[in-house]
Amino acid sequence: MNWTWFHKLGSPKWFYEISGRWLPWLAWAAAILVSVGVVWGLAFAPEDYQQGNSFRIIYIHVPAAFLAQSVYVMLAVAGVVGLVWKMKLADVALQQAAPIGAWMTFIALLTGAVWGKPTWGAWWVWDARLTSMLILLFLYFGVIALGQAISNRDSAAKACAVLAIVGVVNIPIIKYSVEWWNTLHQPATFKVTEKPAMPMEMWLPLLVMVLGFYCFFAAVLLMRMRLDVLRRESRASWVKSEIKSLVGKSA
Amino acid sequence: MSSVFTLLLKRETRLLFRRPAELANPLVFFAIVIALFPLAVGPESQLLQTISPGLVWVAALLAVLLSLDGLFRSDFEDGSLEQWVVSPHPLALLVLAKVLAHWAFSGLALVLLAPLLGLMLGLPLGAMPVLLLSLLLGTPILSLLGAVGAALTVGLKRGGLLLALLILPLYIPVLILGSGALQAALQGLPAIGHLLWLASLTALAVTLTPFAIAAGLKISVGE
Amino acid sequence: MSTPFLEAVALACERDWRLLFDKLDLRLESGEMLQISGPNGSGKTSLLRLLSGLMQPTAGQVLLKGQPLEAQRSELARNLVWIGHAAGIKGLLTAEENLTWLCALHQPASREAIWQALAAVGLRGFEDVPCHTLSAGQQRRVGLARLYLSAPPLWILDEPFTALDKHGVAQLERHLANHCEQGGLVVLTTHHSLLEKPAGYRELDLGQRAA
Amino acid sequence: MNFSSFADFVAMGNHGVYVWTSYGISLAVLILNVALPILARRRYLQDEARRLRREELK
Repeated sequence: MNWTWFHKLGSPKWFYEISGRWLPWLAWAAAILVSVGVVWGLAFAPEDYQQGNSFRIIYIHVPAAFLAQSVYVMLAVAGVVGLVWKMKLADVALQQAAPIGAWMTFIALLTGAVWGKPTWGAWWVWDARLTSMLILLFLYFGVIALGQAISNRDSAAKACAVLAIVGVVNIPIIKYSVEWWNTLHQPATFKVTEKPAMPMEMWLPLLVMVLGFYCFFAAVLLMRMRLDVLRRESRASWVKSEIKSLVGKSA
Repeated sequence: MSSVFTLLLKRETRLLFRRPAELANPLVFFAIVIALFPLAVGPESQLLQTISPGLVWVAALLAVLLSLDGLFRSDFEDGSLEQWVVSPHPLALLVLAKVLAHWAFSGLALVLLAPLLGLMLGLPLGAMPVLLLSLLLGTPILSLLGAVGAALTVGLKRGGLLLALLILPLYIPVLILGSGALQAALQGLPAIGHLLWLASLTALAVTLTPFAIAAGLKISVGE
Repeated sequence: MSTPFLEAVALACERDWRLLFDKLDLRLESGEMLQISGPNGSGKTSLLRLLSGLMQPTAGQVLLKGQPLEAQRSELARNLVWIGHAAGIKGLLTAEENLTWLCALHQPASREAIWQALAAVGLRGFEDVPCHTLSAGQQRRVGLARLYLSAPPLWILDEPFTALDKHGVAQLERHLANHCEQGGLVVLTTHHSLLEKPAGYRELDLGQRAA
Repeated sequence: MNFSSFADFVAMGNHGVYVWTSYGISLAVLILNVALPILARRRYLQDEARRLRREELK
C-alpha cells in the first residue's frame, strides 16, 4: 500500500495549502445547510402531536449532541495518530477540536434543559441522556484544562491524547451505567428523542441540520488549526513568506 | 522480571511504613466527611440510612482521590521515575506494583474502616458483606484510574485540583455500581449483578490502565 | 567509517517556544569523554536527556550502535547508567536499601558488592543510616556508588560533582577517566574544569554554538 | 408553511419562549465559535506586522 499520502498529510505546509482551498467550500456548505435546516425546521416541519412546537428544539439539540460525541471520539483518534505516528498535525487537531466539542456539548445541554421545561415541567431532570451529556462536558473540561496547564506544547498534546483515549474507553461504560442507573431510579420516563417513527417531513430537516453542523465543525476546526499551524511553524520559511503576504494584504 | 515486581512492592511498603501518618490521613478524611453529613442533614436515622450508600461511596471516592495526588510526586522529584524509565523493565509493570502497594495500604484500610462508619449511619448488619465486597472490588479501580491522572499531572506545580477535574468524571460508573449494589442490599434485593459488573471493571482496569499510567509518566518525565 | 557507539544526527530541541539548539551532530566512540558546557538555560540537561532517551527531540534522532533509540529501549537500558540532577535516592530508605533497589532495577548486585561500592565512595559505616540524615554530598555519593559496581559502558551524568568535597571531586574525576581508558564512554555536564582528562576528552560548548 | 400567520410563528403555540431562546443562544454560540478564531487570527497578524516592522527598523 502507498503511504505517501499519509505522511504528506502530516506536513504542515501541505495541510495549510489544501485547507485553504477547502475552507471556503466548507464554510459555504455549513452556512447554506444550517440556514436551510433552521428555516425548514422552524417554519415548515409539522408540529409534534404530543409536544407541539417545542419539539422544534430537536433540530439543534440532536445535531449538537451528535457532534459533541463524535468530536470526543475524534479527539481520541487524533490522539492515537499523534502518539503512534508522531504526527504534529494530529496534536494540533486534538487541541483545537476540544473547545469546539465543549461548546457543542454546552449547546446540547442548554437546549436539552430548555426543552425539558415544557416537556417535563422542570429545567433540569436527571434524564440519562442529559446526565451523560453533562459528564461529557466535564470530560471536555478535563482535556482543555490539562492542555492549558502544561506549558510545553508537545507534552501537553501527548498528555491530552492519553487522557482522551482513556476517556473514550470510558465513555461507553459511563453511558451504559448512567442509563442503567436512570432506569433503576425513574422507570419508564418519557423519552424525548426516541420517537418510534418520525415522519419524513420531520427527519429530513434534521438530517440537513446534522450535515450542516458537521460542516460547521470542519470549517471552524480548519480555521483554528490553520492559525495554530502558523504559530507553531513560525520559524519555517514558508510561514514567514505567508505571514509577510498576509500582513501586506491587511496593511 | 517478577522479582523486580515483588522488590518494588517491598520497597513501597517499607516507604509507606516509615511515614505512617500519611497512611492515616485518607482514613481520617474519610471518617470526617462521613461525620459531616449527619451534622448537615440532621440525625434522623431513617434519612441517614437511605442516603448512606451514596454517602459512603462519595466519601470513599474523595478519600482515594485525595491520597492519589502525591502518588508519584516524590518519585518524580527525587529522580526515581527517571530511573524507572531508563530501566530495562516495562514501565507498566513497575507502575502496577506501585499502585498495588498504594492500594493495599490506603484502599484496603478504607475498606476495613467502612463497616464501622456504615454502622454509625445506620446501615443494617445484613448489608455489611455487600458494602465490604463492593468497596473491595471498586477501590482498586479508583486507585488505578486516579493513578492515570496523577501520572499526567505529576510535573505540574498545582496538580491537585486538576487531578480531581480529570478523574472524577471517570469515577462515575464505579460510583453508580458501588452505591447501586449497596442500595439493592438495603432493599433486600440481590446485589450480585452489580458486584459482578464491578469485578469485570476491576479486571479491565488492572489490564488496561497500567499502560495509560506508564504513557502518562513517560510524558511527564520527558518534559 | 565504523558506526559509532552513540550518535546524534541533526538534533534539535525546543522548549516553550525557544530553540535551545538545532542541527546538532555528535559522534561518540568508546573511550571518549564528552563534557557539555554552556551557560544556564543553554540546553545542557536537555541534551543529556535526549541522549539517554528520556526526552524526545523536536527534530533529528539519536542512534545507539547505528540504530535509533526508540527501537531498542532494552538495549539502551543494558548499556546505560543515567544519573540526573536527582539520583533517585529516597530519604526514608537507608543507603544500602537505596543502592540495592537501584541495582535491582538495572543490574542486580550482591550485598558484598554494594557494601564495597559504598565503601569506595567513602560511606563505610553509613550503610544503615536513613539517607535524609546524610549531608547533600553524602547523598550524592550514594547515587554515584552505582558507578563503582560492575557498570554498563555508557555513563550519562548530569552535574555529578555538585555538593562533593574536594577529595570527592578528585576521586570521581579519576574514576571517570579510568572508565574511559578501559573503553567506557562518559557524557557529563559540569561547571568546573576537569583536572584529570582521559585521552579521548572533548568539550562541547552549547553557548558558543548558539552565538 | 406550517403556520397561518407571522404572529403564530412567533408564538409557536405557547412554546415560543423555549424555542426562540434555544435557537437564539445556540446561534450566539455558533457565531462566537466563528468569531473567536477570526479575531485571534487578526490579532496574531497585527502582532506579526509589528514584529516585522521592528525588524526592518533594526
